[in-house]
Amino acid sequence: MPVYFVRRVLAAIPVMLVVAIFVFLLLRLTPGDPAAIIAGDMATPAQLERIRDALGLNDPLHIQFLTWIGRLLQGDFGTSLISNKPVLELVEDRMWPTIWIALITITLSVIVAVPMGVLAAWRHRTWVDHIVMTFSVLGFSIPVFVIGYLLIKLFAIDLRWVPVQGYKAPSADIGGFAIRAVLPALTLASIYIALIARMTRASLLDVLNEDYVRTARAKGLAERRVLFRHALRNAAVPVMTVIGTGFALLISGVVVTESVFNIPGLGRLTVDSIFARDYPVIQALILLTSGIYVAVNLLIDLSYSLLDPRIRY
Amino acid sequence: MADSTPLRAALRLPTAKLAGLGLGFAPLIAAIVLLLIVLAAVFAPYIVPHDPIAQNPVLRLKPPSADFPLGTDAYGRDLLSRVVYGARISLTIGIGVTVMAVVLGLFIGLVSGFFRTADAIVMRIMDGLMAMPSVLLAIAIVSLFGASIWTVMAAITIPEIPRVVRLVRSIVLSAREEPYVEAALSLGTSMPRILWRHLMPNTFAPLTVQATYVCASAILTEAILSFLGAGVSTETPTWGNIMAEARIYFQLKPSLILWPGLALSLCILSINLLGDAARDILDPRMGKREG
Amino acid sequence: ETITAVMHSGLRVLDPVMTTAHITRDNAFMIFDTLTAMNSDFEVTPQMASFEVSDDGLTYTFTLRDGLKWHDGGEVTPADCIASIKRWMVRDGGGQMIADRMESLEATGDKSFALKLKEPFPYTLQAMSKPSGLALFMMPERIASTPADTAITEYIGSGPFKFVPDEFQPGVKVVYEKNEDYVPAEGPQSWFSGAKDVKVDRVEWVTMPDAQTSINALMNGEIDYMEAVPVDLLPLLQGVDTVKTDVLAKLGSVTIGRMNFLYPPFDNPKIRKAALMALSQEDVLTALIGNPEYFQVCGAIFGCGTPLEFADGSETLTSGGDIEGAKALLEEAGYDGTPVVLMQPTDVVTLAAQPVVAAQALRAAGFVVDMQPMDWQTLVTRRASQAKPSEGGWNLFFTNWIVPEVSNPLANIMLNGRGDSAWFGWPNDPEIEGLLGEYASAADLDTQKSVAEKIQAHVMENVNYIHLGQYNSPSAWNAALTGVADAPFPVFWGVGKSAD
Amino acid sequence: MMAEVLNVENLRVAIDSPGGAEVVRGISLTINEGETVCLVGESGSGKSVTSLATMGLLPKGSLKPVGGTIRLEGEDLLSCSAARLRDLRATRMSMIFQEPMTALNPVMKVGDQITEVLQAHTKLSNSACHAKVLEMMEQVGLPDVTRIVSSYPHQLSGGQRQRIMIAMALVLDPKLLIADEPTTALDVTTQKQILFLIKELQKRHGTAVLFITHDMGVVSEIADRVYVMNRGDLVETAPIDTLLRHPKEEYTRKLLSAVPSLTPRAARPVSSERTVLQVTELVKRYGGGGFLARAPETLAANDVNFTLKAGRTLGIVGESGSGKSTVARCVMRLIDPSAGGIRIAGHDIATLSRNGMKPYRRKLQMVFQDPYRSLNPRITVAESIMEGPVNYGTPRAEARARAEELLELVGLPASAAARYPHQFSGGQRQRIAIARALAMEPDLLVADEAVSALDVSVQAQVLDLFAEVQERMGIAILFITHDLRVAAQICDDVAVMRRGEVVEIGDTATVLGNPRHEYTRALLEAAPGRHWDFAAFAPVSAA
Ligand SMILES: Nc1ncnc2c1ncn2[C@@H]1O[C@H](COP(=O)(O)OP(=O)(O)OP(=O)(O)O)[C@@H](O)[C@H]1O
Ligand SMILES: Nc1ncnc2c1ncn2[C@@H]1O[C@H](COP(=O)(O)OP(=O)(O)OP(=O)(O)O)[C@@H](O)[C@H]1O
Ligand SMILES: [Mg+2]
Ligand SMILES: [Mg+2]
Repeated sequence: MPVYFVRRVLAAIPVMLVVAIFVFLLLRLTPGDPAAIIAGDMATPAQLERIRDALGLNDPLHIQFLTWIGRLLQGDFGTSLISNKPVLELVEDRMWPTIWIALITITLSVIVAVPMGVLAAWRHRTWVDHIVMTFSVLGFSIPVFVIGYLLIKLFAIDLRWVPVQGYKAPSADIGGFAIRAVLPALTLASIYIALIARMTRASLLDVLNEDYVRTARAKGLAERRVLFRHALRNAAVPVMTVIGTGFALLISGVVVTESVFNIPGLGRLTVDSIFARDYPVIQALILLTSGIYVAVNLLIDLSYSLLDPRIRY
Repeated sequence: MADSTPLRAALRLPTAKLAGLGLGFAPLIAAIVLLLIVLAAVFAPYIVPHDPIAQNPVLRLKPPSADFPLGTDAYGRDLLSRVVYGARISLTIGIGVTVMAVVLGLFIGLVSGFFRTADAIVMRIMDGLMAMPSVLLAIAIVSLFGASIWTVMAAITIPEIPRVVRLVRSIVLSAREEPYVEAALSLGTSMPRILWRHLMPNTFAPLTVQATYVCASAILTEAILSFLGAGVSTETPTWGNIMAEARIYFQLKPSLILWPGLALSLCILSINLLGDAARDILDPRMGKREG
Repeated sequence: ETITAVMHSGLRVLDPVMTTAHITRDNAFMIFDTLTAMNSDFEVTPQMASFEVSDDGLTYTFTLRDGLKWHDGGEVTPADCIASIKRWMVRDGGGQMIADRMESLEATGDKSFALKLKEPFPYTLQAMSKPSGLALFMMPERIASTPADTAITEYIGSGPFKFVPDEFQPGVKVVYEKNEDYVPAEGPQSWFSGAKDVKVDRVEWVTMPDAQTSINALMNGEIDYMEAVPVDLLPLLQGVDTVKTDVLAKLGSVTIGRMNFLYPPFDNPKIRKAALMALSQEDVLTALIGNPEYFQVCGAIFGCGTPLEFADGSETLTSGGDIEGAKALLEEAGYDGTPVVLMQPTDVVTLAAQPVVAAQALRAAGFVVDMQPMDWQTLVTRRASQAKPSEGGWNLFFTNWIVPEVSNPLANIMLNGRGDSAWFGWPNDPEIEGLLGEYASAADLDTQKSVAEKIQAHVMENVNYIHLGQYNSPSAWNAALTGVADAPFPVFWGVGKSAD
Repeated sequence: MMAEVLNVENLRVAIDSPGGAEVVRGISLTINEGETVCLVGESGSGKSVTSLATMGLLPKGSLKPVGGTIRLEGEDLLSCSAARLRDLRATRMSMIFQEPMTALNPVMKVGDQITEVLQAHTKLSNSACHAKVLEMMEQVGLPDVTRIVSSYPHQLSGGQRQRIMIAMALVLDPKLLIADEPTTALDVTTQKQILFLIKELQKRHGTAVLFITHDMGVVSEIADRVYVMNRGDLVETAPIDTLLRHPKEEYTRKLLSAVPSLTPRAARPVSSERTVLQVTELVKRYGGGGFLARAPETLAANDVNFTLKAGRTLGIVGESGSGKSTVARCVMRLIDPSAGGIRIAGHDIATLSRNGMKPYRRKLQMVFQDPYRSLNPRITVAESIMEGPVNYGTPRAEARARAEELLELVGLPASAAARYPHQFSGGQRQRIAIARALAMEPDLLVADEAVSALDVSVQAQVLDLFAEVQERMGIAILFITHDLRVAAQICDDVAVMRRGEVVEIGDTATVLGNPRHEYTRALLEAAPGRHWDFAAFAPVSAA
């Protein structure tokens, strides 16, 4: 296990290097110039040039890249070109809202989606199955922002059950946090629920054909026990996998959700930074999100051995 | 092992499959809806009442009328015409992305599934691409090359490729252990030919399913890009940018977002339902499921 | 008491000398104070200092009023002010004009200092008091001695509010506390002059990327103030009795189009004129604003409602465009179908409509238009490029200014005609440079006015830029707020929050 | 007469769709307390369906009983409720399934899987449950029960897993035990133990056993009475002795005479002295190495030597995992041998590269075990057969004509060429695979368990085909099997493998008729029904 873990962590290094090079090149080739946004509308060409020089943007690309990587290895992510704040500090501020919302979303999704998928598989090709599947496809087919708006209109404006927007840290005010996290989490969960429910159903359908399910039935076990005790755990590995890969979708969804619900999270920070060409911030963020993605999937891989004793590392 | 084998054989027959499926009416309805949308897109110039980009400020944000069956948008353009034309671009994006992602993904996946040496490098790159948040990547690419429908398509395609590659590769990895591949090997069949004739066809069924997801998610991603201000020009109506432009009128004139949204949802719903049906029909394991 | 306000955009750059970005300026007015200030009659009034101009117009003496303290407790001294002025002069256009004519800038006592010029420059006080562009803010000497190209890292001012660095989240939230030591100036509050009387303990600016979310939050009482309400969304707030809406920046803004003078087709004045003739202010403003109550067809490049309001040469713009005339002129000019590369920002709501409307009008007049959508950041980078339009350059883009930024010929950066060092588009226009020189040395208002009228006519004829009319953005606030005042941009002194 | 436990009367099961065909057409059978009844018949004849119908486990939505009754101690199972059926399962009737590898839940400890039965049907306390489980596991002869009780299935051998299944089925002392091919997946020695165990337990508990198999050897060892099924119909029933000696029906006779004899066939004259294949000191190791992780190493073939002459058949026998396939795959160069030489007509091919192999490929052909997976389902039969020759430059038209000839040679109509593999039965597919191999006109044919997946009657046809082809073309055959009966009938020489080593090699008559190595003897001992010569309807004459 530890050997496997080390190996997986080492294997993540080339992946992150690919990400780093890709992001760096993409950004530097992209038109857009942080100097221009810093200087504002009335800047003259000469002023722009001076700011560029001061920011080191006129150095050759490979020098910029090596400088960046060199600093990264020392744990220095640089400072934001625009706001002059250390990138780490910026990211730290903005990380928690996103992480919290993501966690709630995943929990919520799993709680809702897994039983949905089980039900659909159990009642395969009946109206129950069709309804569950249609609903989950619907979750897929409405753009996130529309779902967000609909939820706001219904629950915040018409019913006034929850605030329209905002974020409170759970450490500061757990109730305030929860009440504000509901709608964004629901919005995000719509895709995720769809994804997980479908995978649960498909995977369970496979498992239900396995001999050991027949054995379980031959033992005279109650149907619920057959489904949840025998079938579900065997179906869990692909479901976990989709939770992991779906994480990428979640991150994309976060960008929109954070805008709609005004949550000061990583998604918005990234979009803002991209539009402002705040290179150090974008680089750090994409590395970070990629790193989170890789880490989540590593954890999920490791969790396989908990779910399935045959998988040993 | 030999249990119910004649049955399994019978189920390979497509007709038998269709007959025994009992999928309900959903796929049929989905197919009809999709066909209607495609027809509308193809014949858009003949069926829309107005030029979708002709503005008329005086008539902005008007409710439905005889002349403008769905009303007008903030530039006084006819919403119906825009939604119908939007089908053209949105479908082009969906289909274009799907074709590009599938063709490239298939090629890369086949090669890396079969050649161990290529595999390590290719898969690291694919993992890297997959780890990057796709919407953010897309925004960056769109900024880089300007927001035309081609760059939007490219931007959506790139993050989809690794997913197709992974799928194809996993199929190749398991299919290359099949005895018939070994048989081909012992018949002296060359590597490329084994890939082409014996391995690639295995990927078709799962790829069809995957393709419907890619198609649907491309159309949605375009909408998100428009929402974030990185979409195509408003002169090229897409369901995504019509909705994105209309989003501030969500409470005042919900119909502006409703109609393109409805078209989009129906389209994606249909594509997904067809994809599900495709899986049920094409999945060779369906035989096992019965037995 | 806390006021939570949603401003028009997120604050990221804090150094007011680095950028002309409005939000940076708004922030600076909270934490820094100005030497002199402009009131709603465009008059220069004392703020931190009273001033005196010698009869020959060469010496300006400033005397600091009593009780001025930096937020860190230090006294405000002439040395601080001199350093601040010098840093500003490096960056600001008006400041540079003063610097060009400056003999000396020296302290003359504990509380006073003097600016000596080599030749009279009547615009001096206006430049030093203008609220926008790069406004002149006072900082302690140790901060103001930062080179003008390097951003400051400490935000200590002497203004009515203190910046709370720990709670600052770039692009998301800025927090200000009342400066308890602030001694307001004399006189009634008018724009940026007079007493800045803080009535609340705290002001928080939050950024909301989605206008609808802000409106909903305002209606639900989650925020107190929203700077810019899209006009189309006003009906949502009307009839909500906990919310008040009004136009606070009465002068409003202008929207303009700017051409690239370096490349065809707009290197040809006739073709520029044809483009101008094709455009209609009303069409543009309707698409942009919608409700006619909130826009004004206005032919005056210095703004309607300003002292220099002239409408010469603007007939086609204000009367719905002259497509036929444009066609004829285009033909006469021998337009060869060179496509007009029109940059369209897709992520800025207030700039998305102009290119779309303009493209339709230009096409109607016979232009070939290549509208290229891009994000605003790409646009601001690209507009700085002097490359050919087909190779990454451009022909036409649009932007907005608040009226005080264009109302004075010397502050209006688009009038600069010095070729490569002019504003983007780089017109080489000796004629207008001459007129601006004339204006700068004009001794009295009447002379200024007659020169301004000539400038107006010249700009319309030569099409230095296309003035597309004036509009107002309404603001909205919680009805519990008191003292919300008219100003070109929001000020939070004088604003209170009633208990209920 | 003892009490009747199961009584099936005129049972009919049909495919659950409008107008669905009947797959079981009116069968009746009875089993008494303490009796073992065997149900035999070729693949697809409806044996499993009958047993599943009894358990109420017919796959929902695809099969349903349409007539008849099933009575368990008088209670009608077809008309009772789902809940009642659940109660009956495991308490009054139990079932053991064919595949011990897949019939247990892989993510649950085996002890828990047995305990579950007790929890579902009794009110025993936890500790009582536990005690009972251990006791049962001991009864089925599992060693070291305290360890095994908390093991997962994958940590047990096939035989151990099947014992767990049996423990699970018998823990509540059911009246009826249905065993559906419970030993097919096990090697002969394990099979023997399991059969013995079931017999033991049956004696002790007086259980009625319905034993489903197509292995007549097994039948001859355990059955009291036999029912023979064919295509959904009941053909014949009789006490075992009567059936074996005097089968009444033609179908039964056919079935019995298709069972190959364990007595080696008469030696054939050596027709050619040409050596086709020579394997010297062949070694194959799997695993080992690996980046940071030490993969465990398996020595799958160790110092294997043999030669094979043209026109001869060499059999390799041995129980599962003994390395038979490994040798075959090395010879075919589908895997790289770790050491040793493989000479084809005098040329060493052991270390040739993929390209270097190309000229030799056509001389070596292989027929794989699984007739369902060794043909690409998406390619027509003709295309599959033509693939090899076309690779070596034969014009398509010629290759096609040859393919049709070959199909006729293997006993299929030429018209079969245009069809797809799924349109053929297992036996037919295996013949197509043989035709494909023959199309290359190889010198050596490697057949790895080429007939193990086929039922006896089809198996007999395919074996005949091998013999015929060899006679006609003089091909050398390396024939791999674990079925000693098959080896006895087809091989000239036999090599016996155990744990990667050849323990005995020689001509068939000697090795099987007069084994010298104790392992060979043990293998022969374990072969079920070795005292009966089925084809002769008489015991093996004391030779
Ligand atoms: N789920 C099913 N749906 C439709 N037909 C089925 C199903 N299961 C089995 N059959 C058919 O019923 C017939 C009897 O099958 P069954 O499994 O009982 O055969 P068997 O005698 O057990 O064969 P084997 O020896 O191969 O196990 C076969 O023709 C088979 O194709
Ligand atoms: N690819 C592989 N990697 C590692 N070990 C393997 C591999 N293939 C086979 N083995 C091991 O090598 C040994 C011999 O396997 P082989 O397949 O040759 O046996 P066999 O005699 O053909 O058995 P069977 O009768 O079950 O087919 C077994 O212990 C098996 O587990
Ligand atoms: Mg069976
Ligand atoms: Mg084998």
